[in-house]
Amino acid sequence: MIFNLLAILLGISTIVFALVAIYTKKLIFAILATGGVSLFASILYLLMAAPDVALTEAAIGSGLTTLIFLFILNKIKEEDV
Amino acid sequence: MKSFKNFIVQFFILFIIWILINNSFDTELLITGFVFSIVASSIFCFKCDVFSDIKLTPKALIYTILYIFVFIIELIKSNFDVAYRVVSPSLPINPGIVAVKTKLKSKMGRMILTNSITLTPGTLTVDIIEDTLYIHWIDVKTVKIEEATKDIVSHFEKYLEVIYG
Amino acid sequence: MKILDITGAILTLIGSIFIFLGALGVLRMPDVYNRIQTGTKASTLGTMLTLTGIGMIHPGWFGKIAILIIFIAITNPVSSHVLARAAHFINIPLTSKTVVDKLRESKIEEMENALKLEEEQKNDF
Amino acid sequence: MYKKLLVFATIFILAGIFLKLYQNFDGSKTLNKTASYYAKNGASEVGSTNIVTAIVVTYRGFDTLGEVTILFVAAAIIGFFLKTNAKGTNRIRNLRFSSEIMITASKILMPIMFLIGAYVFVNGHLSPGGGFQGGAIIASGVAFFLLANPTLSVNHKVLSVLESTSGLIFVLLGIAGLIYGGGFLDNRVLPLGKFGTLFSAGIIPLVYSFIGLKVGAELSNIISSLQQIQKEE
Repeated sequence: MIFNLLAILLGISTIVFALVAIYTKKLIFAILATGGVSLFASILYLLMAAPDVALTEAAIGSGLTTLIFLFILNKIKEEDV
Repeated sequence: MKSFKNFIVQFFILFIIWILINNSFDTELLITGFVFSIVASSIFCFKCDVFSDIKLTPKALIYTILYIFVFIIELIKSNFDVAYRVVSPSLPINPGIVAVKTKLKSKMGRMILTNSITLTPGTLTVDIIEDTLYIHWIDVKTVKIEEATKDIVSHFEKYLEVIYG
Repeated sequence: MKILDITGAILTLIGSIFIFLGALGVLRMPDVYNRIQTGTKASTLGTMLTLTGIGMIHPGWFGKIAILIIFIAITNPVSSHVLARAAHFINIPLTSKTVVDKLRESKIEEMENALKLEEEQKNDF
Repeated sequence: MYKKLLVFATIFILAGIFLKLYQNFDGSKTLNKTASYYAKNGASEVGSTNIVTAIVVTYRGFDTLGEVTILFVAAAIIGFFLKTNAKGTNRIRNLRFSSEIMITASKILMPIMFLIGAYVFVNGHLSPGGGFQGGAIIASGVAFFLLANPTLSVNHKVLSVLESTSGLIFVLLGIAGLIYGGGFLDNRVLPLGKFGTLFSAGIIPLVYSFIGLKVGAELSNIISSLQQIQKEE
């Protein structure tokens, strides 16, 4: 019961973060929201007994990808001005 | 000589971390940990200067343990302070950024000092320029440098001075 | 065995309460610097207590939890220091309750000194 | 107006399909043929405690080789494009110096992060983790270093030598499996060892270590070329 509730809660927050990432006007919020999607998805993977995938998602999806996006955002901003 | 001391300290830190993270004393683990620690410390600590100021005397060890206790007490105090400020309805804050001086010279000591200041009641290190620390104080009691130094820095500094010089 | 479990559960609960208070502080405080203050302190002690509680329930994980606690004790204050520094660098304003801002005063002084130096050099030529 | 209607219609149709799927879903109670083979024979044939690793490195080792190649190609393309763009402009940005505390902390934490990355890829056959995860942790260590020291740069030559050597050794280990074992990337080149210890499961720890080094070098290469173009502009 608690397990199901937790999974549903995590799923809803993943969807909310994904919607934020799509509809927000500021790019930096979109990038952070993408990181949040990965983070919640990795917890969901962990709950569903796939720790290997969860580790990959947490390290690459929510760590490195966010960082690389931020690097690129910084570069784009510099060129715009 | 100094780089050798750096290397040894780094090696022991990494080796202890390896044992802790593996949580066992098998010979295979010890061998691989030995190899990894030597490789990592020779890559990173070939020219580094982080651990050269650390003092390896019994007095420094005692002061380290004392310092950890003082730090934990301050951390718990700071959390109750935060809880009080957050929960009380009138939000009792009186913030400001003040300047204080530090006597510490070694980089490691300064890092630990600023970290401790950030984690103690109502203070946050905003910037460090040479030996002046700029501290955001949630409840400013004084703006004079000497008094603020006495209030914020000195009770950590007297331990760190013995450990790192 | 039983006592360890109960102690661990209580520690975890206290840790979560501290983290909740930190979140409340982030909501209630008026400006960036005060928010960073409450956030850092509460989350550091809260995470440490939670981890210690888990370590008491599973004694085999002691080593990993010790490393995590040390890691958090180093990284959390450093990251909040860097955030506050960056916020001051791009001139995010302090709240109106603020009494004093020595860092800005020192920066203005530095700038004035640089301007003076420039003018003196101009006069020399 | 029509566009909005179309969007709503699509969403409703999709929702109907998913509802139907959800109603018919009853999680599979038994493993299918391949999965049950892996679950039954994996431990005795490969000797790896973590069955996922056994599948990734040994049973489906060729796919892993392909994945590593894809990552390599991505890193190469990013490096290529960024290098050609960087030549035209030579405006120097004044990078802000990071604080002294951050630099000291990066010096202390970098070796620890590398050690943890090494722990993750060496223990790939015993606990969750493996080469890709360990490589990502190492690359985030490099990113941390570059954040602390924006004026420095990582030596690309060392990285590319490390990357290509570990890729080569990965393929050579696979060929050794072809000669001494039962096929490409067969792990019985080395003795299987005692089940559940560090030196077990044949060449899996070795292969995963080299995959970890390769992935770490590739990702660090991507990050440092992005950092470099920031600096050069």
